[in-house]
Amino acid sequence: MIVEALAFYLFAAVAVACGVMVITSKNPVHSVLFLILAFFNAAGLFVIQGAEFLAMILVIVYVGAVAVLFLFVVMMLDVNFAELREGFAKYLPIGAAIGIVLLAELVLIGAGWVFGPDVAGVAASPTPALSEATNTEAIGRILYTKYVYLFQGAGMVLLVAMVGAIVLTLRQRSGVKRQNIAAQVARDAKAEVTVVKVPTGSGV
Amino acid sequence: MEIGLAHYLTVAAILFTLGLMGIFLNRKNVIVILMSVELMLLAVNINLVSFSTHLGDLTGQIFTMFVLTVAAAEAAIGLAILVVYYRNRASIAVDDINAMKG
Amino acid sequence: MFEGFGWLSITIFLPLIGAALILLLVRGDDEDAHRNARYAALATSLFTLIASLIVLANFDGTEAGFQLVETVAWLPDLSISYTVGVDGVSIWFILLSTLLTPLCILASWEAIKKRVREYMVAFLVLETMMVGMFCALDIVLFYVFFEGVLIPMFLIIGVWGGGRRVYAAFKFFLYTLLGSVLMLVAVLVMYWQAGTTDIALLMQHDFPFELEFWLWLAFFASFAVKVPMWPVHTWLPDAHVEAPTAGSVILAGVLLKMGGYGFLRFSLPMFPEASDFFAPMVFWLSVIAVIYTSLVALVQEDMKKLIAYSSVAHMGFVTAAIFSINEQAIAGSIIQMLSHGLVSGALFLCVGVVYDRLHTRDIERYGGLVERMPKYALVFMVMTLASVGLPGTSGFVGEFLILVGAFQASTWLAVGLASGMVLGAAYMLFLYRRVVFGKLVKEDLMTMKDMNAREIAVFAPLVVLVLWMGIYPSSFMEPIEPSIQKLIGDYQAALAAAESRDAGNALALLSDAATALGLK
Amino acid sequence: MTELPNFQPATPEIFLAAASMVLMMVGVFVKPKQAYRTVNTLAILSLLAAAVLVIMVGGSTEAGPQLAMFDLFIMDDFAVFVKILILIGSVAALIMSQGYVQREGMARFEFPILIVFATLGMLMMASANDLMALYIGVELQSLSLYVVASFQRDSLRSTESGLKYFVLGALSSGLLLYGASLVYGFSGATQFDLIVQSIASSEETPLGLIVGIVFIIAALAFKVSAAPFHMWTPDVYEGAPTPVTAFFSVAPKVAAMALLLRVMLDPFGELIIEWRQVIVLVSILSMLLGAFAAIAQTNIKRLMAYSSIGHIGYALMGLAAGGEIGLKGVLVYLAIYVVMNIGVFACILTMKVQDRMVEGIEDLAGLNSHAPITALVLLVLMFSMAGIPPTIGFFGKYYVFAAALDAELYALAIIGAVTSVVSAFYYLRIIKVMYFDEPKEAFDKRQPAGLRGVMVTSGFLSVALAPFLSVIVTPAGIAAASILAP
Amino acid sequence: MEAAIVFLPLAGAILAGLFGRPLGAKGAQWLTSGLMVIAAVLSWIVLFDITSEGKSYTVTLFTWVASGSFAFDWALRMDSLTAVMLIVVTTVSAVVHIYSIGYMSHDPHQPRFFAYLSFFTFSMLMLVTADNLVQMFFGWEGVGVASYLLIGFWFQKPSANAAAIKAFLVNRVGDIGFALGIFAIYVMTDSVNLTVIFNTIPDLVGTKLVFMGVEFDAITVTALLLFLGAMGKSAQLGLHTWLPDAMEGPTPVSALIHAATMVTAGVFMVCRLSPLFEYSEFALAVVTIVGASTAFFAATVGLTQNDIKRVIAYSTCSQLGYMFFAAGVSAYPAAMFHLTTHAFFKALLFLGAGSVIHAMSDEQDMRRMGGLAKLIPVTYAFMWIGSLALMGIGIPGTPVGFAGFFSKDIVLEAAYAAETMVGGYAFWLGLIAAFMTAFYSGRLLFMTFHGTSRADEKTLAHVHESPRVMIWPLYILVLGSLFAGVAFYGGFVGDGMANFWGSSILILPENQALANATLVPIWVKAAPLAVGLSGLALSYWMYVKRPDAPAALVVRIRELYLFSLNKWYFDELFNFLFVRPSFAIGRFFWKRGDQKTIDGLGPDGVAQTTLRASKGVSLLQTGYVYHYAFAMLIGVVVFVTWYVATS
Repeated sequence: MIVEALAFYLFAAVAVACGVMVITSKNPVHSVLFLILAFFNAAGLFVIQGAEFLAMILVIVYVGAVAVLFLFVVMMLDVNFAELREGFAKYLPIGAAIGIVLLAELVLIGAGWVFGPDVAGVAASPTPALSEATNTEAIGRILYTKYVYLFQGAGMVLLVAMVGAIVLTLRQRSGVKRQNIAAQVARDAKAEVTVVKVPTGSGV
Repeated sequence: MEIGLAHYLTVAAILFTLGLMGIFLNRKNVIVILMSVELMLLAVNINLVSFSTHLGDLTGQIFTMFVLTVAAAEAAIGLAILVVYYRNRASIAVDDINAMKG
Repeated sequence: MFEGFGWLSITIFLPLIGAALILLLVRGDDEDAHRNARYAALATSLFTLIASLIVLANFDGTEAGFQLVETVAWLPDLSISYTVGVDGVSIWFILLSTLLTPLCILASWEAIKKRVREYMVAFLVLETMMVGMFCALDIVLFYVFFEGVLIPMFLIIGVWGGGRRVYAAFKFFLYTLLGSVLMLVAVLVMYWQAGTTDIALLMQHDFPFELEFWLWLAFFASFAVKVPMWPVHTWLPDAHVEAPTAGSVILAGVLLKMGGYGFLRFSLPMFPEASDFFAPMVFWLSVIAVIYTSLVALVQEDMKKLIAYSSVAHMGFVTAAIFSINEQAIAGSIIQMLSHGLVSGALFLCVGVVYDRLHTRDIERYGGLVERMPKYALVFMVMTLASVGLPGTSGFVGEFLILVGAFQASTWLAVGLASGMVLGAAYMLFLYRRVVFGKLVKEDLMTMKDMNAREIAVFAPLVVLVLWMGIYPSSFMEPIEPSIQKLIGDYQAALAAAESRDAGNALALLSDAATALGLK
Repeated sequence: MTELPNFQPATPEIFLAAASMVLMMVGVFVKPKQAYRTVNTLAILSLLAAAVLVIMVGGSTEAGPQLAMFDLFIMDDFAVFVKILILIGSVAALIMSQGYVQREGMARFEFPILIVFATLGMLMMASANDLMALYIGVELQSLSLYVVASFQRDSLRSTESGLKYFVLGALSSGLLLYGASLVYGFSGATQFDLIVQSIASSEETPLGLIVGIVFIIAALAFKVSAAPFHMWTPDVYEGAPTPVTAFFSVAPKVAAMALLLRVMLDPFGELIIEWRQVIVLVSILSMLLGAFAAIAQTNIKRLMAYSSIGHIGYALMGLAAGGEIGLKGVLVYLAIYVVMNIGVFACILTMKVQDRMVEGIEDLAGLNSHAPITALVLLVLMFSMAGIPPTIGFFGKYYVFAAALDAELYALAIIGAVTSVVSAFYYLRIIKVMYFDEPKEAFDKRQPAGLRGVMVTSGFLSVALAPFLSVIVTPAGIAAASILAP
Repeated sequence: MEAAIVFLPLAGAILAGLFGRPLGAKGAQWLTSGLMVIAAVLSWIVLFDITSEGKSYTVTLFTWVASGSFAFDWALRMDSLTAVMLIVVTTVSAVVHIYSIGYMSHDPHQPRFFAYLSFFTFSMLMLVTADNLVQMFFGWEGVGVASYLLIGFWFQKPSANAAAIKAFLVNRVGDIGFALGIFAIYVMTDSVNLTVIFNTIPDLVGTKLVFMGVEFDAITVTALLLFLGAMGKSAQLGLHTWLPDAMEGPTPVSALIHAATMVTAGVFMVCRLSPLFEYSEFALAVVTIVGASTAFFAATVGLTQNDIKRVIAYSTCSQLGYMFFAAGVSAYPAAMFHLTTHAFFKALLFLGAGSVIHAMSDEQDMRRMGGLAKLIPVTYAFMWIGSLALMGIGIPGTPVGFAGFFSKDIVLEAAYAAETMVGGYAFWLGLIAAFMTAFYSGRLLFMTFHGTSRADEKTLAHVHESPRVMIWPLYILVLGSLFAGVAFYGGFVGDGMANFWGSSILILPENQALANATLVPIWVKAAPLAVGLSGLALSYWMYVKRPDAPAALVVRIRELYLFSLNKWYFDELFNFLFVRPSFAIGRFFWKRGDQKTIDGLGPDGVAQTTLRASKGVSLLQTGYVYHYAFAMLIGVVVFVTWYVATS
């Protein structure tokens, strides 16, 4: 129990701290790195709760793909290390106040969680006993059967993401004028220039 | 002391709030906003997983999976849009994104 | 689908068909197209007039209820149906609308030179809306037509109007719209209360007083603006002044009557208790309107504005009469509305005649017209006197009946209104004197031509009707009498019922109290 | 465990998903020059086919709601009604977009495909019977929309609008998910029927559930652009390419609204007393904002953005009323809104001066004299938008007002009535510019036939439908009944 | 026949008015005049027919208005009262028509003029033949309009236009009283038909009527309201201001309208409604006081006027006062008697004055006349006859005397015989007025015809006697002025009275002023003649013997003189009280009320506010993503807080 508690507090504290750093770091690269750290700790929290599969996904997919994508874009766009602009300070008090109010309320709600025994019966896909199936297996059993609709839907989402990303960023500029050295060199004055005789006084 | 659901929810709440704050306090660049969104989604995931565990119902974890998937797609699209925007404006500072207003 | 359609529907939709035909068939923007549009519109409106005369011929003047009723289901889920019919209250307004439209088209024959096609379409659409509104026996249908009028009128003022037409058009539209949307809310509340939108059924429904109170106010908001009553009258002078002549004619001739008609059709029969309760307020507003706007009219420098203000004053008579609720007053209010429709319409046409020639409405620019335009002076004089309420003209019958009725309701009211008669004479004669009398000294007036045949054709029916209505009003009053009697009878019965109910309630309260105190 | 799910009710969606992939293939293998045209045409046909399928699948009203995909998917009359609206919107958008897309250098075959994807997402939304299905549908739609918003990738305004839409959309997704997680946590289920059971079985509604609903409302309010979650709308409407804006203002609105209706009235229908206050407030704010902010606008697309905010406010009135009449009111309103809005954007798409699109309201000056038909259509549509009878816009308002008053929401109705007067002002202003002002430069005469057809049809329907409104009202009534059937 | 009397003039009016051009001036003249003459002849026949046995009957034409019990017809009520008025109206009108042929011969608008004249006559006939109050009101207003048209006949003259409007408006004020009276009667008796009313009134004595929030005796308030109408039409004190101004019209108009017919409508109305007035002592007292005061007031003003027509106008005003106080003491026959005689001699005076003006090339100021006696002797003679009739010269106790002598005497005697306070008041004021009447009549004659001429050469050269068409008709009036008194005395107020009037006039038994009039002391009978002669003598002394005396006197009593000359400052007072405030208030309401307040707070103000709000709202839309996000956040937080707080 104690171990679990300690682990929880460790992961939770680091995750929260990373969260703070993500939004306050001056350097966006640092932000990304803190985000990655936050993900790791969240994965830890998942593990504590017995959701190992998701923890793995979080680390592999998120850290491995998404966060790296972020990092990549940050580096690619070569954004300056922005100064902390005055807006931050100006809006901090009111922002913080509202944030704290919201936080307090959300915490209050969380603390008020009660679940009647009769309600538990509604569970759509009860977790099988650990002895019966591991977390991963249990998820696997229903993901492709009961939730195949969502699975396919998620596939469509990813397809859209693909198509979208490509259509937005892929450049095949046809209208752009590029220097064609060969063509320039090959130009011939005789073929390109015609001399027109202009009778005086009548204009062209 | 017992680590109960409330603890996890609290962590999630904190992260969610941080994510929210990040969106409107940030003046630096849009990428940070995207990261804030990721933080929010993370908070949601923590919520879902915790509820799932405590309810003894896998639905929450399934939900989390899809959230993760979609979040990845979302990040991809978001970054793509960011890139094309950057090509036009040569800046992604949040303060610069106001060609349209009123 | 088309069974249940009869002459009334033909009267309503004929102009619309004409408008569609003009829109589809008349092409181009040249003189030929203009001429075709004019003739097509005139023919349509004349056919409509004939159709309405057929309606009149089929109308049974001894019957009090609705007649010639035609019903087609429309939106049955909210009980909305296309139901039209006429009774004594509405019959003349229908004819007023169908009469004034061809006259307006004639009056615009030469005055309108641009976008003639659209102009004619707008007028015909307007006619459909007006006639439909007076015929509608479903409150939602009524509302559709009632508001629909705004569209063509807005365009007529805005496109073919004078200098400040945009301001005037917007003011007209938004002002009246604001009033009507509140009415719409009330209509819906009534529907949920009574479960029907049929006017005849709604009249029988007994709303609780607290509700009547609010419903009455909502309807009042709409109709008071339309009438217009003081202090929500300020859109009227602007709209009248800026509208083209024919627009002013319709505005004064028919649109203002929509408010009075609304009071008669809805406020009185549906909310009798509230009407009784609010009558003193209406009296006050009416008297203020009469005196206030008459004084304002006295100092106007613009002919149309003066007549516009006079309209407010005359409609003040009407509103006061309607809420005096006795036979003379109500009959008077209807006759006065008809008369005002003809007279103020004719007066605006009179302004139009000289405006077409000189392009100004500034009173100062005129004077001594009688020298060059004796026919015009005669017509103008007849209409001025009718407006003043001279016996023998239609204006007198209406005004006098109203005053008789008002006197029975309250002598204060009668005296207040009567003072309007003096002021009315003052501003009208003052106007006439400045425009028609005096020495003809202004250069550009020397060449003014008297009315041509077309203009005489426009005025002749008006003059005849004004005198007819003044000398032998019975032909107009007889058909409406039964309906008025029914209206008043129902009203008084409702009031009596309410009174006895209140008394009953009080008794019940008393007996409750008695029981509670152990006295029983 | 291994049984096959029931696919049949989802046939239109499956068809559309398959069609989108076929279209992609076609797009890749057809000659680049013709790719766009071909794919566009095929996309239109696919959408129409989907519409036919929707009617075939859902046409039998006696069958009652059909559940599919292990209850994650529902096909009822409500879904049919909404899907047809969505498909009409999408088809119209694709037809209208043709000319613009080709002129403005957006003629890539991905455009119609993305629209099809978005439409697919919307259809999924309309049929969602589970919070997860809802989420997937919303995201499929939103991601496609983010992309099409910034489709004019060389335009700063287009990309900026895409970026703004994306950032705020992501935020709203976060809110939606947080709300969904709370609902899941406090009711123990994501599937709507189970949520209903859960709510019914608990004596006292947990606060967490209500807050979850509030979050979901906020997120969906964002999607329908209701105040105060509307802020993206004007910028995105202005910045996005015009056909995209046209699309935005129709189909996604309907889909999001349908979702909102279903979520509020199906799983949370019991809690109407709780959430009604939020909806009322949102409705009032939207109506006020839509009315007041639009007055100051000079860009017509931006104006339409505010106008749509206002319209959503009115539609929400019906939701606030709840019940069958309320639901029917919203559906009628939406249907009418679709007809009008398509027409207005068709008119906006004709605003082209010497091959350059213009968007200023002042550019319409004197339209009546050089493009009388367009002017007439826009005139009719503007009066319809303002809700002046006898145009159909009035009847939309009538139905939602009727619903609000049935629920005795008097203040809401009166505020709605007053704001409708204020909003009439700016609709009238457009008419004023077209009809009262002196002509400016004439618009290009040549317009694609499809665009003209859409425009005239919409204008015609805006008046001609009024006597035959039962065509809309009756199905809407059936649809409303289906969602509220126990 | 009755209908013919009434409608022949209307036919003339319509024909001349609408077809003036094809008819031409001549055609219009002779057509209208001819029809008038026929009507006049018919009237005399009717008079003899009716008065021979005092019968009364009604000729109903057709329904006018029927609204519940508020119903009335177009109908002609024929009785002695009507018949008397018929002959007065038609005779004078016929004379005036013919006279006008000469008088207006140079006017370019003659058809119009004759149309107006005939229309006026028609209206007046409708008034006197009315069998219900509304028809009377019709005629009442009709003559008002005709008067308006005729006064403003010379439309180029601003003063004529102003006078016309003034006449109409002042009359309208009275008319409103009349109208309200009609309403009150209707409320009381449920009818406006005279017969019904007269039958019902006796039952209503003592009923109360709440008028303007105060409870009054119903009959009194009704009678007073009606009397207000009479005051307006008959130019009684307060509402008299229009009459002198009305002299802007052509002189025949003055003769017809402002002497013989229209102004007497008020008197006629009071007599006609004697069954009503009789039941209200108070109302009668008011009538008496107003009449006597007017007689006095107008006489004082007449003393100093210089316009020949205005002098006669004020004298008319004054004589109308006599008629009213006669009616006020219940001597209705006396009032009618004076009305009839007055019609003849006053018309004669006006038309004579018209001849003078005609002769003097439209000069009306007596200060520029003088010595005309030899130049226009016939007119001179006529004027003398008229004036003597006005002064009431005759030999008491014998049938020798001008028409006015008999009628004025009986009026004064009746006033005396009433033996009431108001009667005495009326008698004494009437006597003083009689003195002044004689004085200003003499003054008029002497200033105009005697002494040396003060006109310029050119005018004098043109002075000529009027054409025959203007002279001949006057002989009829001369006859009337000379013999109407003696001829009608017996029937009107003498022994044949009861038979003559039949049931048309009601005098309650307790009001015996007229019956006792013959029993008054001898000095009462002689006094009018005495003051008349002395007045004439005084004027002779002042204007013939000592032409410098008036000027000297004026210096002595300057204030009084100015007071009289300026007509007691009534015009100025009304201007100050009503006219200018109306315009000022109108302007105030328009600019401040409508434009500033109602529009400012209403539509314009709201529009401004809306625009400002709109600007404000679009400022909220900053374009910054974080602001947008913030707005969303606030929305969420507010909603969540709301629920958290309320649960």
